[in-house]
Amino acid sequence: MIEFEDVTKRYPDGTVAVDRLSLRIPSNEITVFVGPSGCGKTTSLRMINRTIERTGGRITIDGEDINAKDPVVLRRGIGYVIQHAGLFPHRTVVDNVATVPKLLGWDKKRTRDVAMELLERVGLDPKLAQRYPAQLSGGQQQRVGVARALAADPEIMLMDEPFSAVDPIVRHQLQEELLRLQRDIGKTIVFVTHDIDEAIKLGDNVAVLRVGGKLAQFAPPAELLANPADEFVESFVGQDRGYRALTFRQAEGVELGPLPDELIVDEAGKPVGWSKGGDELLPVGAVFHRGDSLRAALDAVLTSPVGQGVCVDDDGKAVGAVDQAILAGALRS
Amino acid sequence: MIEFEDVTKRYPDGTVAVDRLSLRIPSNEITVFVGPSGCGKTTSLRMINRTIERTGGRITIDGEDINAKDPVVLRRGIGYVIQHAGLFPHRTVVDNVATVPKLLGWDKKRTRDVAMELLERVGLDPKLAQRYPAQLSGGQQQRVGVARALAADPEIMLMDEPFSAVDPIVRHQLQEELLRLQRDIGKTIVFVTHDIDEAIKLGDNVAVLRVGGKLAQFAPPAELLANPADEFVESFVGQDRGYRALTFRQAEGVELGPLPDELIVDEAGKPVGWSKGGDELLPVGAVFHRGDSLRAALDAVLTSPVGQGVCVDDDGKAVGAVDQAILAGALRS
Amino acid sequence: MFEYLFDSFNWSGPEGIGARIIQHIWYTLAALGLSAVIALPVGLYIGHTRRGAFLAINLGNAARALPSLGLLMLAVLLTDQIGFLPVLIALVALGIPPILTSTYAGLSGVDAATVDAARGMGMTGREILTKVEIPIAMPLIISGLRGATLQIVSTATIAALVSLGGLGRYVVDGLKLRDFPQMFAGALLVALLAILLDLLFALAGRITVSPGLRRNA
Amino acid sequence: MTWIGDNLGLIWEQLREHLYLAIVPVLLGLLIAVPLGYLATRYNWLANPLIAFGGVLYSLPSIALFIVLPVILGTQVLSPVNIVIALTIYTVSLLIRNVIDGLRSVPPDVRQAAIAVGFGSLRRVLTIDLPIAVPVIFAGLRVATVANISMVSVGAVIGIGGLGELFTQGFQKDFLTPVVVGVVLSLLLALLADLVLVVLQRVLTPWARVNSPVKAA
Amino acid sequence: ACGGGGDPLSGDSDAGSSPAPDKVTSITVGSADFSESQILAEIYGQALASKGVEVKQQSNIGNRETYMAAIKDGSVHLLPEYTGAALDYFKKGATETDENAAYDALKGALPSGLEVTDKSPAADEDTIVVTKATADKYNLKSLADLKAVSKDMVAGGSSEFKVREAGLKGLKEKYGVEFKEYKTLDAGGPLSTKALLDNQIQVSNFFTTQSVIKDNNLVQLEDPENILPPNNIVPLIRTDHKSDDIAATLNAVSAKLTTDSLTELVKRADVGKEQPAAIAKDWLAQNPLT
Ligand SMILES: Nc1ncnc2c1ncn2[C@@H]1O[C@H](COP(=O)(O)OP(=O)(O)OP(=O)(O)O)[C@@H](O)[C@H]1O
Ligand SMILES: Nc1ncnc2c1ncn2[C@@H]1O[C@H](COP(=O)(O)OP(=O)(O)OP(=O)(O)O)[C@@H](O)[C@H]1O
Ligand SMILES: [Mg+2]
Ligand SMILES: [Mg+2]
Repeated sequence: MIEFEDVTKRYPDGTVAVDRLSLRIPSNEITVFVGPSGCGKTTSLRMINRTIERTGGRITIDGEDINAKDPVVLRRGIGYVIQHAGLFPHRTVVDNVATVPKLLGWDKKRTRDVAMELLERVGLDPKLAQRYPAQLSGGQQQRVGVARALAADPEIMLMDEPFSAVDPIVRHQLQEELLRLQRDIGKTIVFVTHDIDEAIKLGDNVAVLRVGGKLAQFAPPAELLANPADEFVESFVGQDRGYRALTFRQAEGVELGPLPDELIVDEAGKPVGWSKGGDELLPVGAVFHRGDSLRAALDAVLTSPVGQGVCVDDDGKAVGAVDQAILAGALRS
Repeated sequence: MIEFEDVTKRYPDGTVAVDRLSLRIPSNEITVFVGPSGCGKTTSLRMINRTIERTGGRITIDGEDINAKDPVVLRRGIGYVIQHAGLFPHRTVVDNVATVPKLLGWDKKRTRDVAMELLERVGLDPKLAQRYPAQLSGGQQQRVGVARALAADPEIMLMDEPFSAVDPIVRHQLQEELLRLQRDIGKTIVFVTHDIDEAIKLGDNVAVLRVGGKLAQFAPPAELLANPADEFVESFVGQDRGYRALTFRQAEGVELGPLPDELIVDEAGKPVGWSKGGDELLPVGAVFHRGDSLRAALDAVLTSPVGQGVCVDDDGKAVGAVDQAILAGALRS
Repeated sequence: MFEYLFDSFNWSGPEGIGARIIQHIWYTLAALGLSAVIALPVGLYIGHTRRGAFLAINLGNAARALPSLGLLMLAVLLTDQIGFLPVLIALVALGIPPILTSTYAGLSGVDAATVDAARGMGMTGREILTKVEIPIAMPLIISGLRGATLQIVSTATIAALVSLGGLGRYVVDGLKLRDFPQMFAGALLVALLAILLDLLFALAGRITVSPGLRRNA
Repeated sequence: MTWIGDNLGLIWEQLREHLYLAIVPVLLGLLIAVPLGYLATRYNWLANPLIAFGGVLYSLPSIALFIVLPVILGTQVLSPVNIVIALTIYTVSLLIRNVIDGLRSVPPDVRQAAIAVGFGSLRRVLTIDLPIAVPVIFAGLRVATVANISMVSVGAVIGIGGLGELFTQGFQKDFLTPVVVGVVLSLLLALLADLVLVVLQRVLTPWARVNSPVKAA
Repeated sequence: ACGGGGDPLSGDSDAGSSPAPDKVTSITVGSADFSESQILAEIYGQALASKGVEVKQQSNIGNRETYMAAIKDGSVHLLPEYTGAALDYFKKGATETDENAAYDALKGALPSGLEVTDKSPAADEDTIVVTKATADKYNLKSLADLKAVSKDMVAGGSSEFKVREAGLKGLKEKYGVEFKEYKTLDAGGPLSTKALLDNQIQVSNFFTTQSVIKDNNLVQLEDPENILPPNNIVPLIRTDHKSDDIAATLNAVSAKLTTDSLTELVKRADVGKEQPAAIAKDWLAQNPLT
């Protein structure tokens, strides 16, 4: 656990970037710092690996004050990923990933093996290992950055807007990969973003900061959407928060109705369309799985031309349908 | 009307960026080109002002082949706005806006008046007129870019990802302003983006391109969300399309239920919270206006702790409520 | 001129072209080496710490304005010596500014994010300098050395004005005697030497600069 | 020190000659380098050969050039024209790189926008590209000016060298004062010229002074 | 007469021939890169100026080979010269040892377009010197004595001394003297003096009017074979600037100059660091031309 106790950062020019911040960052989860530009996210993050030194308060990791440690040693045990990855342009991909193991003096073979394994882990083709960063796309670079930060198997990973420089589609992929990776590795990740959607998607907990470096709310994302602490958080969380909050409610509990007769399925049971009388078929609309969120279920209802959302199993076989009324019941409960 | 007839662009290195594109871009409306990176959006756009020359087919404006015109004359009659605005860094804001009038040799006074008027029109403080682009925020620069493109009062405006470099909040503002502006000026706007949300929000019509420069679908956004032409469009349009499609349906027609007794309002009739019995109040949740879309109404229902979305009038006075059941009826109709 | 160059008589002996070229290279390398020994550490220091940059850069630029001829003569008069020392002083004064400024420029041009990443992963100041900043600044460091070499090679000719050898001997003697072939030959050899050394540096660049830093990698 | 008082007239004369010999080539060099640089950005294949050729020219020893030019051009041996042309050659060879870099420094966005609003190409170069390239061109101009001021002195070896003549004269008489005066004045001259260029650049690029982005008004 | 263009190497190239003018209103006086030449040029110039001629000084041009190119292409019109050295320049291998013979030979050797006016009794001869220590060590009195020891000696001096008849060539031909090495320094300037005194060179070439010789106790070696020519001061002038008035003024100057006074003037410049113009002005004040 990383704990901020009354932490303050006042820059030499007098700017107070972080003001008496107190926060407990649980281990093995993703905690996201989110807030408008200049609210002190980066400053807060970098005080953890002491690339910025706090000017007041205390930061402890598992109870130990980080100031008691040699900063270089501290940093080697903390992974750090930033926008544009900050890759070393003069080193190949594999050498970039191997940076920390080399600093730690691991033997060559082990270093190389770890680096190659990590490349695979973050979804990079091992063929890219000998390339230089300039020869990679933005998304690939970002993956290398993550691999590099993971190389010494640190307990903690700090990530400062790592995905904000790539295009939305790639960003989406990277987010999914981070979640998948985290399921495997279970690190303590502190993630900074100014994108509330990203925060909600990735965070087990989200810390919303306001300008001046004050904590506005610290809560799991569902809670944030349902109960914004104040107007600032509410406006920051933005429109559609009700709809988005459905992301955190499982469709599992929804009672499925029977498959309507109008739904035409193929021999494998997969839905192909809604019969309209005659040969004409209406599109099925979006479908959802049992394990999906209520959001997916609602979207299935909304896209269905007949107001019935089709639920399918893992093979794509239609297993039932919900309509607005059923959903309303589920939502209310 | 701008018409593409079988237009092809093959770059000297053999890349076919646009492949037999046929399209009618209606006058006085916003037409958005959307598609993944490299699908030929920019190329298609720039063939219109001949900053890229097509290699096959024909492009006509109001029936006249653009190749029949002197490109310099053609360009002066077409506004062009790009990412980062492409402002001239060595000229003041007002001089930037006055670029085309100056090229056309208008007299000084008229040029200046037009420029100042345009600055106001795009929502810029006239005080900024004497600043240089580097002294403006990204959003302000983008506004100057729009004003510059409008200066000679062109019939056609080409906009290539104009808002993609600014942060989400400013982008949202700029989009709103563009829509407001377009209500006044009613230009023929061709707008390129890779963000489907932006396309849906701004476009009267949306052309979805796939890589290789082929047209996948050309339709108004509501149609696109409701009936994606194929899997590519469907996946590109993304999740939540059902929910997003509600944007195009007015909440006007929804029959409001009476205000529930549990809703506590202040003396002006504004909702302050839901009574829970005792003194404790639950938050109102999001509210919606009569003129809002069904999306807003649904979100109001979803955020309400009691499942009742509150509708308010322009003064913020609560005028009625809807619940899931009422909405379901409205949606089905 | 070519007659002069191809006359084998002119090539041998202590006053032959061969010997003069070796002298010229010696002056150049000595001056370059000394300039580098002075300018590189200073450039690296201010580039790494960003301290004293203003002063060092402006002094460096001012030093560019020192007239080599005047400096040379001043050095002779002040050291009260003729020979290598005053020439070395003048040439070193010429070599320091380009090396200093481009070393600094190279280091300060390293992307702040890259240095931040290096620090964040636990590199010490020295490791950041040697493993990150210097390799990335290498193209500019080399180009500073190239610039210095070019100037030193060409200016080393004036060493002949104060009695030293080197290819300047041909130029200066040619001037005094109005022996144009000799002078042309001298000038040509200087230019060729400059080009040769430049190519060597280009080669050194190829070897020491990571392919990842080349523009069209 | 009395020497200075006794020779103010002479010093003033040399200073003026020095300034003239150094500045005229800068202006001529600029006039030549700009169109050449423009051609090189227009026909890209020209750029590298031009820069390389400039490098070769720059490596020619200045004394040699000063003496050889009258032979090639048929000018009188003591004509200042020789110095002016030689230094113009150096200036062009230095500036060409900066002009090319400067023109290339125009952001593609800006160039795109200029084409799209309907600038003709000459007009675009004159009113958009060149002004934007001013900072980079001026960087080269400053180096060239300072280098010229230092190099003019070498002309003293053939009797036309402005302040350089103070060097040779002092040197012949084993007399420090004129050499020191010459070095100091030529340094001051260089710094002054540099200052003038800095101020001129500021005047020419009012937009570059304002680097404080003001958040939404 | 402008031009040049031709190969400036050919010593006897034509300087362009236009007839002597009746009246010359302006003239450019040149000088070599040593004090004596500059003082003489100033004396000529100021004398002519006092006669109403507009005078421009182009001082410190360089050595003979350089300033000769300048007078040939018309960059300058008048120069102080030395009979023997000039003769050697225009006519390689001339061996006249008598001062009048040398003067006459020079007149004959001049290319058309260049002339000399009357020579002065003042002379500044080339001299070959060693330090007192060297002279004592090897018992040197004459150039002939050098032959036995020159193999171990380093000589030094101007570039031209190395290739001239009145230099290494003559030493080798007439005395059989060959040095271990020759260092190119300057023509009796500070480099040569320093090098000689530091014993970096043992033999050098100076000029008799230089005060450094006496001040440092340098020993002038005798020249029995007369390889060092007589060197009377003589104005060298372009024909196109030699009006009668000008020639008369120059002749008057030449007549008044003496070796001793010249030595004194040179000392004022080299040791006293006075400017040539000031020295010339004093001399003209003390020696008014009629
Ligand atoms: N070195 C510094 N000196 C002075 N003030 C600074 C310094 N670094 C940051 N600040 C200020 O501290 C505040 C917080 O900065 P910080 O970089 O932590 O913000 P952020 O939340 O990361 O913003 P962004 O989203 O723009 O990255 C800002 O007002 C910033 O201007
Ligand atoms: N000058 C060129 N020469 C060769 N190929 C080019 C050139 N310009 C663009 N292309 C290629 O043509 C295709 C279409 O490019 P275009 O710039 O029109 O795409 P786009 O849809 O605007 O992409 P983005 O969203 O990345 O801006 C791409 O494959 C691109 O690489
Ligand atoms: Mg930040
Ligand atoms: Mg594009």
